[in-house]
Amino acid sequence: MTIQDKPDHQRLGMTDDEYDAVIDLLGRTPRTAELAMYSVMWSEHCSYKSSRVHLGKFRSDQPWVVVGPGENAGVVDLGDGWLAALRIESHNHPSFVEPHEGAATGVGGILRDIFTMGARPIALWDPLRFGPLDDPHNRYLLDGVVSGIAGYGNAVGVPTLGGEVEFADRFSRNPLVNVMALGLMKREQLVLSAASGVGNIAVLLGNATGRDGIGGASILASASFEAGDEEKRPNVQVGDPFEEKKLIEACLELYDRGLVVAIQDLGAAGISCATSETAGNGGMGMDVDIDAVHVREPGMTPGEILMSESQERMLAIVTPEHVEDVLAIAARWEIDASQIGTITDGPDLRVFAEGRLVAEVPAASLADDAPRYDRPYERPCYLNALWDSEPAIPDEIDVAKTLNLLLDDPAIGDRSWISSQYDHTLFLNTVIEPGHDGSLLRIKGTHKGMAVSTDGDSLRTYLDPRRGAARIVFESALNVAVTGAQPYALVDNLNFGNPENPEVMWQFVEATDGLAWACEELNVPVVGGNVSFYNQTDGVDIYPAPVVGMLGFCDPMPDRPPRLDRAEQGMGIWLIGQEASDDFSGSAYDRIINGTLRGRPLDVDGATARELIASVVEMAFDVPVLHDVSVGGLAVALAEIAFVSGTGFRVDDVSGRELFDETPLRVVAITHERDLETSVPRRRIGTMGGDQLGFGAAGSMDLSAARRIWADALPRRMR
Amino acid sequence: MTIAVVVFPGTNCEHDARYALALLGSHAELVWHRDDDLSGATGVVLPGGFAHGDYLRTGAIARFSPVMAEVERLARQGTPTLGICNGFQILCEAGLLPGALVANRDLRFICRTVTVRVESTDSILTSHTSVGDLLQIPLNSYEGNYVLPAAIDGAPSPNVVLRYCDSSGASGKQMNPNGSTDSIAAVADANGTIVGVMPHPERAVEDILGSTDGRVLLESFVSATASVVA
Amino acid sequence: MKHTFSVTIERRSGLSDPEGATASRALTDLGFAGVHSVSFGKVISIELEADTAQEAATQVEAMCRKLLANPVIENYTIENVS
Amino acid sequence: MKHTFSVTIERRSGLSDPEGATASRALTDLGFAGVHSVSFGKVISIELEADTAQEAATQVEAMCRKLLANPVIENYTIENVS
Ligand SMILES: Nc1ncnc2c1ncn2[C@@H]1O[C@H](COP(=O)(O)OP(=O)(O)O)[C@@H](O)[C@H]1O
Ligand SMILES: [Mg+2]
Repeated sequence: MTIQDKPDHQRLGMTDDEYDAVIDLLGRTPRTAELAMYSVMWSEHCSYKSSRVHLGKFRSDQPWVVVGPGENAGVVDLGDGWLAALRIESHNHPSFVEPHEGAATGVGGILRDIFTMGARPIALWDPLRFGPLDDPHNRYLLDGVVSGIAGYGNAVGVPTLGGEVEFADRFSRNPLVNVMALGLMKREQLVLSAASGVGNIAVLLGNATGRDGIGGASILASASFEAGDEEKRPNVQVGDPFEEKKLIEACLELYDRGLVVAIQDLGAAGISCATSETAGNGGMGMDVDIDAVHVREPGMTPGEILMSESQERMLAIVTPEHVEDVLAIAARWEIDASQIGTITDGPDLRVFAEGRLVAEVPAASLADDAPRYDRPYERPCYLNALWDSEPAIPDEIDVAKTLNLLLDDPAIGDRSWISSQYDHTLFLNTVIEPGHDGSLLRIKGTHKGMAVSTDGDSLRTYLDPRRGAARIVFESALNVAVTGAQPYALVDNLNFGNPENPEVMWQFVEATDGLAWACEELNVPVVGGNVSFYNQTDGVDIYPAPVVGMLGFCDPMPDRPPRLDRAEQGMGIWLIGQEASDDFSGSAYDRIINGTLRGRPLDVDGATARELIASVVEMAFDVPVLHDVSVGGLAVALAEIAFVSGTGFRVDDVSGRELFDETPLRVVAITHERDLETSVPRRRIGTMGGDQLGFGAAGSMDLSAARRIWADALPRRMR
Repeated sequence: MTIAVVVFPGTNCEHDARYALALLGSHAELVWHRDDDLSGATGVVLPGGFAHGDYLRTGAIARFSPVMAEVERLARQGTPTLGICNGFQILCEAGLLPGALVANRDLRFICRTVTVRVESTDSILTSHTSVGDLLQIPLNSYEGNYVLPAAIDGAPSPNVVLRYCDSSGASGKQMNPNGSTDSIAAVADANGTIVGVMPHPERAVEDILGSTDGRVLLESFVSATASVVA
Repeated sequence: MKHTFSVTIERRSGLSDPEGATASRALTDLGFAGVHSVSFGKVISIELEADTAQEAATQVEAMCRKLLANPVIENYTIENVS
Repeated sequence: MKHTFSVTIERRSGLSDPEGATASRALTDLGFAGVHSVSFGKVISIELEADTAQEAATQVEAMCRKLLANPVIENYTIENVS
C-alpha cells in the first residue's frame, strides 16, 4: 500500500485506535480540519503521550515555586517581588534538516515561552550534540547550528551565556539541539495562559501566517498530492529575529499596562493549539474566524491557516474595551495584529471560514483527552556485556602524552569558537561569562545573583541511565555552587530514541528515576521540561541524552565570585571532596585513549553531595578559584585553570590514574589562605606558579604549548 | 531634554547605554525613531543593536527613520553625537561619518573583549584620555569591519580615534579582530563631535563586569554634552 | 582556459522572506508607493580554469550543490558569462 | 501596469570581499582546484506599479540611489525583466 492509499488519519501519523477515540469523543467522524488538529495535538511532540505517566515523579512543590510544569515556563520566587522564568526545549529534527534556520527558530520559540509568562528574556544557553567532526557533514551541522543561534539570539537581543557540546557517533544522523532560556520579571507582571471572560477577544499578534511548517495538514489539504507541489508547502520555518524583538517589546508593554487577560505563544500546530489551550485551560470555549487572520500568501485553506507554524506570533486574550489600546501598541511597535476570535462559555472551540463552520471540538479535549501510553519497557541486553568489562587503565599513565590527546578533543578543548559567536555581555548582567563553570548574572539594583549550568552526559547515561542522569544533576549543582549560588530549580530536556522500543523506554524510565531522585536529594524542584522521542535514524537510537538546566540563586551574590582567571603565582591548590576511586566508565580517558565505552559509572551518595555543595557555596565567598572536576578529570580541570589564568602549577603526589579519574563530587580550590575553612575532606596537592603544567613524578608540560593545543582543538577542525 | 538615546525597532543596547550614563551621573532619555523633535538634546547616542533587523544593509533603513533628520541637524551644528556599534553603522550610512562597515573578515560574529589604543584625544569620546592609552572594551558585532575606499576620492584622511591593538599597544593584522581598515575601531568627523565606535564602552563601566575602561570614554562624552547650551 | 560563470541563488518561493518584506516596507515609507514586492537573492560570480566550457559548467553545478546553495531553502540558476 | 526589475549590487572592485574570499578558499578545499576567484553580490527583484516602463525604471534608479545600494562601497546595475 502506498502512502496515498492509506486512510487520512494514518497518513497523519494517527493509529486506528486514536482515530476511533476521536470519533467516540465527537460522536461522529471528524471533519478534515478537525482531524488535522487532533493529529497534531495528540502527536508525541504536543501530548507527551509516551512520557506523561513517568513525569509525575518529578517534584515541584517547594514553597519558592510559583509556577510548576504545565505552563509555558516554570517560575520561581527570588524574593522582594522578583521572579525568574525558565524553560528548555529541543529543536533536534528541524536542525538536522536545515541547521541554521532550525536552530534559529528553536531560539525564537523558547524566547516566546519566556515572555509569554510576562518575563523579559535575559539569557540563553545551548546544549548541543553532534556526530564526530571528522565527517564534513557534522562540521556543516555544527557550523550551521551555531550560526543560527548566533544569528537569531544576537539580533533579537538576548545574550547566550553558555551551553555544552558533546560529540559521539550516535548523533551523526541525529544531532541534538536544545536551548534553554531565562527570564526575569516583577511579580505583578506574571501572566498565565488560561482565558476567561465570555466576550473577550483573541488578538493574533506578529508575523503573517504562511505555509510554514505545515506537515500533515498540507497533505490533507490537497486532495491530490502531485510532484512539484512541495514547492508550495515548505516544511522549513524561517526565523525573523527582528519581528520577535518587536513582539517582545510590544508584549512587555501590554503586560506593563495590564491590557491582557491571558496570552499564549504559537508553536506546534499554530492557531489550533493556541486557541484550544487558552480556552481549554480556562474552562472556556472560543469562536475563531479564520478569515480574520492576517496571511502572507493568498489561497491558503482553513486547514493550512489553522495548522501553520509560522514563527513570531502570539495570541492575546483581551477585554473588548482594551482592544483599541492593544492594537495601538501593536501599531506603535510596528507589528501586525488581527482580532481572530471571541471567548464563549464553551466548551467548544468553533472555527469558521467564509461563514462556514469548519471545526467544532471540545476545546479542552485536544490537550486533556490525548492518549496516554504506559509503554512496555525492558532492561536492554547490551548492558550485561558492558557492565561485565571495565575500561583498561594501565597503572602507569604517560601524563603528558595523554593530556595532549585529551586537550585536543573538541569537547574538552576551548569552546570559545562557539561562545564568542554569541553576544554574552548585552544587558550588563554578566558577571561570569562562558568559559568557566556555571555562568553568573546579577540582578541590577539588588544584591541577588542567578547562576545557570546546562549539563548532559550521554555516554554515562548509556552505560547506566539512572546513575548517568543523577550525575548530571549533581554536576550542574556543583557548577552553579562554585559561583556562590545555591541550586534552586531545574528544567530538563529528555532526548531519547524510539519509545516503542522497550529498551529505549527502559532508558527513559531509569533516567527519569535518576533525575527525580537526585533532585529530591538536593531539594531542587523540577519546574519544567521537554521530551524529545524518536531520535532515531535508520533504526539506530541515539545515546540516551537527558540534559538539565540548573538555576542557582544567591542573595547576596559574592562581591568577587570565584573565576578561573583569579589564580595567581604562589596560591595553594586544594582538592576538595571525595578521593578518586577509579571511576573510568564513560570517562574521557576511556573514550579518547582506549576508544572504548564500557563498565558501570559510580553512583553518587546524596548526603555527600549535599554537604559538598553547601560547603562550596560557602567557600565561594572568599576563595578566588573554585572549579569542579568533570570531563577529563583533575588533569583537565587544573590545565583549564592554568590556561585561563596564564599561570602554571606544580602538583605532587598525584598519580596518573588519579589525574584522569572521573569520580564525581570533587572540586579544585585555589587560594592564598594557609588552610581552607571547611568541614568536607580536603587535601593540599600543589602550588600555582611557573610556566609549566607540573605533575611531579608523573611528568610536566609547557604551559603555552599545551594551551595552543587546547585553544585550537575546535577551530582547527572547523577551518 | 538631556542626552537623547535613539531607539529604532531592533535596537537592543538602549537600556545599557542609559544605565551606564546614569552611573556617571548623567541623565538620558529614550527617544523612539518616529519622534522628529530632538530640540533641547545636549547630546545624541545611537546605541547598538540590529535596527530594522539589519536587513538590506546594516543601518541602511534606519538612516531614513524620521528621527534621523533631527540627528543630522544636531550633529551638523556640533552637538556631541555618538554612534556605538550599530549606531556607528547608521552614522556611516547617513553620511555623517566617512566609510562603511561590512562583515567581519572571518564571517563570524565576534563577542570578546579587545584592547584599543587611543589615537587622538580630539574627539568627544576621548577628550579625557591621553594618546597611547590602552583600554579593554567588549566588542560585539558581525559587521564591524570598517572599510574606507581610498577611492572616495580625495576625501581627507579620517580622524581616527581608536585602533585595535594587542596588550602591548601594537597594531597589525594579527591583532585586528575583524579586518577593519588600518585596525580602525573608532572614527570622528573633522570636528571631533560626531564619533562612531565599534566596541561597546557602555559594557565596561563596572568592576563586576570585568572592565571599567569604558568609563573614561563615556565621561568624555558626558562632559562634552555638559557644555552644550541646548 | 578561463571561464566566468554567474550563479544566481534565490530563496524557494513560499518560504517567508523577512528581509524582502522589510525592504518593501521601507521603500513604501520612502514614498515609492507602487512597490508590490521585493525579494532578495545572491549572485555569485566565479572565475575558473577548465578545458572546456562544458566541463566548467559541470564543476560550477557541483559547487552549487555542494557548497554555494542550500537546496532545502534555495534554488539556483547558472549562466556562462565568459 | 506591473513591472519587474532586477537590481544587481556588487561590491566596488578593490574593496575587500570576505564572503568571496572565504567561498573561494572553501571551494579549493573541496577539491575544485581551478577556482581563480569568487565574488558575491546581491540581486534584488522588485515588482512595482507604474504607468510606463520608463517611469518604472526611473523609480528603481531612485530606489537604488537612495536605499538599495551604498555608493561608498557598492555599484549597481538595473535590468527590466518584466
Ligand atoms: N555550546 C556552547 N555554547 C556556549 N558555551 C559553551 C558551549 N559549550 C560549552 N560552553 C561553555 O564552555 C564552558 C565549559 O563547558 P563545560 O566543559 O561543558 O563545563 P562544565 O564541565 O563545567 O559543565 C562553559 O562555560 C560553557 O558554558
Ligand atoms: Mg564544571
